This record gives sequence, C-alpha cells and structure tokens, in this order.
Amino acid sequence: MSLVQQLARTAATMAKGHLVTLRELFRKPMTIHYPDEPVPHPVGFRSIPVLKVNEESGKLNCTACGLCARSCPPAIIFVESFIGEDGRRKQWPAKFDLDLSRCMVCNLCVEACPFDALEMSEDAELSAYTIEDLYFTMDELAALWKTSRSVRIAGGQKV
Amino acid sequence: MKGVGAVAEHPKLQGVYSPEEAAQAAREGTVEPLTINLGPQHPSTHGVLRVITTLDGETVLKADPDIGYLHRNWEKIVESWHYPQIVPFSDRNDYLSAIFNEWLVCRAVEEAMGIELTERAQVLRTVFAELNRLVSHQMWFGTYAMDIGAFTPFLYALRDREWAYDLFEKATGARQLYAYFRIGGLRNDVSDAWVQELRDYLDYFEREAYPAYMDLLYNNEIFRVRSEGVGVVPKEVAIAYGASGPMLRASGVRHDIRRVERYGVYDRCDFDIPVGKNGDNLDRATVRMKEMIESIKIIRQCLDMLPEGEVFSPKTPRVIKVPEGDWYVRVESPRGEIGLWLVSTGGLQPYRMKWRAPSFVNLQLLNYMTRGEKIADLIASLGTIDIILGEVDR
Amino acid sequence: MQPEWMAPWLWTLILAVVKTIVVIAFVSLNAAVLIWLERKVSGHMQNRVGPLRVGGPAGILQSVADIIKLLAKEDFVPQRGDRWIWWLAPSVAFAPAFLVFWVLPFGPHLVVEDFNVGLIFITAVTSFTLLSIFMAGWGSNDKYSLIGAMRAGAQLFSYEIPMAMALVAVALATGTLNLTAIVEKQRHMWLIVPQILAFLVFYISSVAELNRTPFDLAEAESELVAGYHTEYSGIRWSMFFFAEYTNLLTSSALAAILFLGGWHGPWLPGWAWLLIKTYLLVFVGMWIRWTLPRVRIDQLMDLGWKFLLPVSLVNIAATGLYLVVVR
Amino acid sequence: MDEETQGAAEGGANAARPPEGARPRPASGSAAAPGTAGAARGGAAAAAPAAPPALPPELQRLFDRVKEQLPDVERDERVHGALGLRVAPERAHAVLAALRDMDGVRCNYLSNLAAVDWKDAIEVAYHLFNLDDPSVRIVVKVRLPYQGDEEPEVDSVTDIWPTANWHEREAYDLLGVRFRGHPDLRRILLPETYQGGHPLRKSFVDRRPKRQRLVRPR
Repeated sequence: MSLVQQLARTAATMAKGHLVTLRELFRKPMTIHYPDEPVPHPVGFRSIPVLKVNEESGKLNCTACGLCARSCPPAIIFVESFIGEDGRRKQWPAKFDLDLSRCMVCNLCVEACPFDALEMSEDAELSAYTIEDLYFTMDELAALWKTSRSVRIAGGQKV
Repeated sequence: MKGVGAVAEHPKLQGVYSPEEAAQAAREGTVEPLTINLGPQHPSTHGVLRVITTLDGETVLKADPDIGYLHRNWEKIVESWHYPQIVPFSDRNDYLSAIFNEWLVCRAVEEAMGIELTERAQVLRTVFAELNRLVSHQMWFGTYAMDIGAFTPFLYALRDREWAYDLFEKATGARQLYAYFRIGGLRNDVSDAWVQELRDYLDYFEREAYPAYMDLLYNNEIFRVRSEGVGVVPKEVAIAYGASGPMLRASGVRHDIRRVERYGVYDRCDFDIPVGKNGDNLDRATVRMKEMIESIKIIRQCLDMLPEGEVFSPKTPRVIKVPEGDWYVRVESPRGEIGLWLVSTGGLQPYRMKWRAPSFVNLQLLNYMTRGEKIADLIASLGTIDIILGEVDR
Repeated sequence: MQPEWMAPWLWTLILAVVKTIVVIAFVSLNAAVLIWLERKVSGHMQNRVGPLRVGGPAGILQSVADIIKLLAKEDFVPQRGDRWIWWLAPSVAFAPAFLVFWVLPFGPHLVVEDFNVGLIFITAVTSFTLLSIFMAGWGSNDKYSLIGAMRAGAQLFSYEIPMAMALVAVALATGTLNLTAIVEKQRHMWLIVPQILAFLVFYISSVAELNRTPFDLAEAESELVAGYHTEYSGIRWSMFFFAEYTNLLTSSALAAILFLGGWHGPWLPGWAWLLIKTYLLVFVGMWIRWTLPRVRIDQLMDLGWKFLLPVSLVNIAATGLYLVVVR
Repeated sequence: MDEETQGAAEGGANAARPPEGARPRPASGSAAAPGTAGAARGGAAAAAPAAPPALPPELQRLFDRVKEQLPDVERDERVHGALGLRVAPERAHAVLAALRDMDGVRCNYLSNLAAVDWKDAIEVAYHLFNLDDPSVRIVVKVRLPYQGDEEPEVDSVTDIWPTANWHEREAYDLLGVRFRGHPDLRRILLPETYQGGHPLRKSFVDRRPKRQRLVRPR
C-alpha cells in the first residue's frame, strides 16, 4: 500500500464519514421534550402491580388468598385477610402492602392471581425521596389503579 | 521493582525493553513504574471495574483487573428460590442481553425435566435472542467508538436501538430486563402487527443505520490505525485462556455454541459464523459488525417460518420439580458462551447453580493483551472484550 | 488626536487600556458565542437539540448561564499540589489568545497594533499555551493530570514546528511579515490557492495546538478522566474552557487572514467578511471534532514529525524555487 | 403455600409447589435452611438410585477409550448430557493432564470449573470440551471431604489450562477450596480483607445487620 494510495484512502474515508455527520445535521432531532410531551408507552408496559377495583361494588377483587405473596421472588407482598367480629376470616384483605423498593417487576404475581385482582399499571413516574415512601399500602394501590391505564397479561395472550 | 522485574521475561515486551535493559534498569532503579488505578469510578471501564495498572510512561507493564464491586452472589440467592422465580432474576446477570440469561435457565430446567416446547415458542425464542444480540452489539459499537475517542457514533447507535427497545417494550412489557421467557414457553404471544414492524426495523437497520456505522467509523482510517495489530490474541492463547464468543472467533477458531448445542431453531436457519485471522481489536470489531448482519438474516428466516399455535406448551407440569442429577447447559450470548451447571437433589429449589460468565473468563486476557502497549490501547482492548460487570461479578 | 495639555505617556497609557478592554470584550463575546455554537452544532449533528430553554429562542444565553453556574461552584484546592503554580496556570492559559488578537487586522487600518514582524510575534506567543498546561499538570499533584500534561507537552511542542514552517512559506510567498501587507497582497488571489499545502499543514497543526479531536490526547475523556484540568473546578476550570475556545477563535481568524484573504470580498464591509470566514473555519473544526476518533500518542508524533514537517519543508523549497525562477 | 401460582385456565407460568409451610426465604440470602430441608425430603422421596442410566453410544465409546488408559476412573451417574467421571483427589491433576493430551479425547477447552458444598465434602467439577469435536463432553469430579471450617486442598490445573486461574480463585473465595500451585490464590470477588468465611458454603451465616425499614404512616 504505497503512501499515495494510503493518503487517497484516508481522504476518501474521512470525506464519507464527514458526509454522514453533515447529513444528520439537517435531519429532525429525535428528542422527546419529556415534561411537555408525554413519553408514549405501549399497552403491555409494566410499571408496578396495582389492585383492581370492581366498578359496581367498589370493593377490591382480591380475596387475600396470599398466592401472589408466595410466588413473589423477593417476597415483598404482605397480605393479611380481614378478621370479622365473629372471629372468622373474611374473603377480603385487611392489609395488602407492596414494598416497591425491591420489586423487580417480573409479573409473576399477576400471573399467579386466580381472581384477576392484580394488574400491571403503566404509571412509571413513581420516584420518591426516601425508601420508605416506596412502601405502598392497599388503598394507594387501588388509587393508582384508577388513575393510570393498567393491563393483565398472563399466559399466551396476543399483544 | 516488582513491575519491572516481570518485564524482562514477558515475550511481548522485547520490543520495549531488552531483558538486559530491564534487569539493569531494575537494579539501578532508573525505571520508576507509575501505578495508577483505572479505578471503579472511570469513564470507560464499562461498569465498576478497577484495573490496577503499572505504567512506564505510557507503556503498560502490568494490568491487574480487580473485580467484585458489583458482586451480589446470584448463586447464593438462587439456592433459596424456586425454579420459575429464578428465570426473571437471571436477567440481572448480563443486563445488556437479558434474553440469553433467561433462555439459559429455562433450557437447563426444560432439558432436566424433558419438557418439549411448541414450535412457535422455539421460533419466537430465537427471534428475540437474535434481536437482543443485534441490540447488544449496537451498544458495544457505541461504547467502543467512545473508548477510542469518537462521540457521535455512540449516539447514533443509541438512536437506532430506541426503535428496537420499543419493539421489546410492545412484546414483553419492558425495555431491557424482559422477564418474558417461562419454563415451558413464553409469557405471551406477539401479534402480526408486531412482526411487520420488526421487519420494517430490520430493513431500516440494514439500509440506513448499518451503512452509516460503516462509513462513520468502521472504514475510517484512524479507526483502522487504532485497532489494527492492537491487543493481539493468538489462537492457542485464546483457547488456553478459555475465551469464547467474538473473542475466540476473532483469533481464528470457528466455534459457536449455536452450532454445537441443539437449541432454538438455529439448525434450520442458514447463517455463517464470521471468523477473524489474527485476533486483534480490528478482527474483534469485524466479527461483531458481521454478526449484526447475520442476526438480521436469522431473524428474517425465522419470521418467514413462524408457525401458528400456542406459545406455551400445555404439557409442562404445573409443579416444576427437577429430578436428581446435574446438567451443564450452554447458550451463545453476544459476549460468548454462557453456561449453567444445575445441581439438583430432586427438590423444588436448586441445590447449586454455577453460572459460567464469558465476560469473567475473557477479562483474564486483558493482562496478556495490553502488556507492552499504550494506555489508550488498554482502554480500546477493554472495549473490544466487551465485558458486562453484572456478569463478571454475578 | 492627542490633546496638547496631556503628557504623551498618559495618552499612550489611556490608549493601551482602551485597546485592551476592546480586545478582551470582543474576544470574550465571540468565545461565549462559540461555546453556544459548538453545543448547538454538536447537538444537531447527533440528532439532539442542544441548548434550548435558557434565555431566548435557541438558548442563546446558555453560555451566560454556564458562567453564573461555574461561579457558584465550590472551588477546591489540591493540598499537596504546588499551590502557586496550580493557582497561576489558568491565567497563563488566557494570555496567548488575547495577545495574538493585537496583531490581527480586521480592515486596512482596523488593527490594534500593526507590527511589521506580525508572523514572528504570533509564533512566539502561541507557544505560551504549552506552559500553562504544564503548570496545570504539575501543580495539581494528580497522576492523570501529570500524564495529560506530558502528552500535551510532547504534542504542542512537536506541532509548533510544522506550523512555523507553514508560516515561513506564507512569508516567503508574500515577501513580508506584516499581516496587513499579507492581506493586501491577497486582493486578487487568496493565498490558499498557491499555498494549499501550507494551508493544510497549518490547519492540521492548529487543530493539534488546540487539543481538539482527533488530537485531544491531553484531556482524553475516555483515558485520563479529564487530563490536565482534572483538579480544576468552578471558575478555574471555566478559564481553561474559555481559553480553549478563545484559542479556537484566534487560530481560525489567523487561518482566515493568512490564507482566505482577510477582509477582501464583494458587497459586505471588510470586517464582516473576516468574521464569516472565521466562523466557517470554526464550523469545520467542530465538524471534525464530532466525526473522527482519537489518534494514539505515538501515531500523533509520527504524523507530526514524519509527515507534516517534511511536507511543509517541501512546500517551502517549492515556493523558493518558484520565486527564483519567476523573478 | 399450595396452589400453583398460575391460573390453571390459561396454563401460564408455573410456580413451584413446595411442601407445606416452607416459604421462599427473602432474597437477603440467609442460611439456606429450606434448601436443605427440601433436599432431605426430596432426596428421601427419590427412589433408590436405579441402575446407572445407559450412556448414549458415542459417550459410551468415549468412556471405554478413557477407561482403558486411565483404569482408576469411575463413572458418575449423576451427570446427564455428558460423560461424568469421578477421580480421587491425589490422582486428579494426572488424569486431567492425560485427558487433555490423549488422542481421541484432546479436551483442549476447560469451559467451567465449579465447586459444590455437600456439607460433608466439597466436590470440584471440571467441564471439559473439545473445540474441534463436539461429541467429546467430559465432566471430571473430585470429592474433597472436610469438617467444620477447614479448607480442603487439591492440585491447581492452571498449568494445564490457564483459564482455570480465576475459576479457582473464585472457588477459593466463595467455597474455601485451596488449590496447591496456583500463581496467586487470593479472594477475587469479595474484598481481600473479608473475614466472614466463604458465602456459598451451606453452613454460612450472614452476619450483616438486617436493614430495619421503618414504614412512615402516610
């Protein structure tokens, strides 16, 4: 490869490289101006599991069976069913807490729930200043379900 | 002067020092090696890696990687979890190509229990794996460009990756850690609209993005000069050090787990395995750039033969209980051969799971590759080994 | 214009102070615009938008906002470093850029100080930046800074010689060292046409002098964290940053004057033409920065000594031969 | 903890169904009690070890080739998908070197070196492959008995396959197996000044203070 050929090749490749950047200079930038324009999420986007509320009765679908708590890998769902005055266990939860600081959003709890009570919400703006604020209680989860679009994906549905 | 003493016998440093010079310098103490920490906080160590480097001026005498800053002991956590719970957790090992980790754990359990997957699940698994390989190589391309000083290719690589991440988001619900594979199939199916958009993305990548990468960086003279003859790993050394993936193939060894082990639908797709000649940074770059094109070819063939049907095989037992015995399963990830040694005593939880990480093994070559070369080459070689600290430290 | 009652020494003092203020104001304004321009150009070249929301439509006042932020930043001092050398380094970085502007002619009589040894003055002054980088590297007692400074030393020193040779070729071709005269001679034909080799050598050397990609080894982000100005923060760091862009402006203006026929050009006034040419060369510098990767230190040396220097010497010989034959 | 975690109708992912009462231990990885409980109960439930499963033909031929040159090597029934060999600790280095140079075997690629803690002994496994001939897949197992906090010893194979360097350092770091002749045997993943023992041993107790998370009522 004589010096002249090397020089010619260098010049040619440099020129092509510069053409690429020049062409990009006049293309429309792809920036989404986040606070002003919302970031589009597709339907199946997973943020955190939220508790579904059934419209007419206004009560949760959840029957506190604890299946989701058992299937959760980091074991961060704490469920206790409601004890009625007659001392018998009722079919709805008294306490349903989710420690979001260690949730890895793996959708196993949604797949484990036989009563279609849990759904993955799409509201991803859940940052908090302290780790304690990431501890969600039952009514907050129900409230989150109302405010944001959520979906239940389990077993072979087409997305 | 430990650093310089070791210099004398190292074959590669003959050019830099003759043995007498090094020994004499060590005696007189004229060569004052400077030890610097390419420390955990450094712009180009691809994560929290610390390389204790002994330098003589710009020449690297010894590069000793110090790892463990991202160690979570995945293997200990996994011993107290159940098999289906381990699959999403394994994404965290090589977080840039998460699908391969899931596939590895799923394959280990499915092979141990003899679970047969449906045809559509096998094809879709291959499609997602190759798309993830393409995305991972794009990330490598961007970071390697930045390691040798060009900033713009990194942003082009990320821009083209965004569309692929949107595809992953639509199908699996997440951009990088998918938790999409299940033991016995996939979590959900993909619609035809998604398949069509994937074809459009592949066309876009092949027609517009890839030529731009080639012109902007790969064919560039400075890129060639910076990569050629740097960090040479001969064939025998690559095999002896257990290198795998592009690291091994760049040294001229035609070895690819997709051909050796029977999994996915790789045996029904025809694709060739790019192999380099003399194992320097340029060959590793060439192998990875060609692998991007091969992945596109595989995805297109898979999409053509995508059958209808269930993605989750109904025959999978509802209780995952792996019988007694141990299995060693391997999958070809973008960084090399990831292996899982599953030791089971018949319970619902694995007794022991050993994760063979290619980045961990390939990183051993850093010292061999960079001795006698400049600091800039150390950073460039580290870029072509393409390590992921999540996988190195597990 | 000197009033009778005033003593001559007072008048020259006032004149000097006024000229200095004018030059500093002009150069600082231009450097601030340059910083904003670089961020805008690099942004759009990489499919993003660059500064957008600070003051005015396209983030015009971004540089002002930066300066205010940098003023408010904590200013830490490395203990065991060489305190005085470390403290003095940023100011030394500023000096050469402004000094060169004294000699650059914006119009036939629009020049601060018309030396008739302009070219020699410029080569002498531009070697100051090497001093400031060495002081910064040594003073901050940091291994990365030391390596950065050593690299910068080798690089700047070995690229001044090809640059000086290119200037010799220019002096030979125009027969004078006075910049205004050089521009006068380019009325009919820009010097770039006969001296294309000298222009290339000069431009490549000036990119190396400015430590800009592909020669930005002194502050190689991916290798040396931030090279010689690792230990500087707040306003001290911004002085280096500002000096870099002032130098960029100066060398582009110098190249425009020497090779692209300073203020010659139809319709527009002289100084406007010079600004246009300078900003054109500045854009080319930015365009190169956001395209090419970085060269390694030994390749840099090879390019400087084994390629640019012989080319510039051949060019001088050719020019001399041409002059002997023609005259 | 009984029903499967997956709705029977959709037949989605299946969570395991461990025996009554056992709950997956939080990820902080405390002593793996359930693992052992599961193992004991699992082990007992498995039928008496049946006759060693027949090897596929090419592995059987490979075993015969190896057996005739290295008589003191027995077969290991636990290994599936490869030829499992069990070797005495003092013979390990010689057998491994032989496996690399024996024609017809030529395992030039040590893919993985792992160790398992069986509570009374630590078993080191070498996964050997031949890059040119995919049918050759050998797992060599070396069983090192130990008591309490002792660190069992075995010869290092770094001289046969340099890749073993870091594998052995990791085995030492996490399981406490000393490798004689290793160039610089020190901890690789944990900080070198870590006194807490070897985490992957079944007897390991995690002494880190548990993170007390106070939940602020909202």
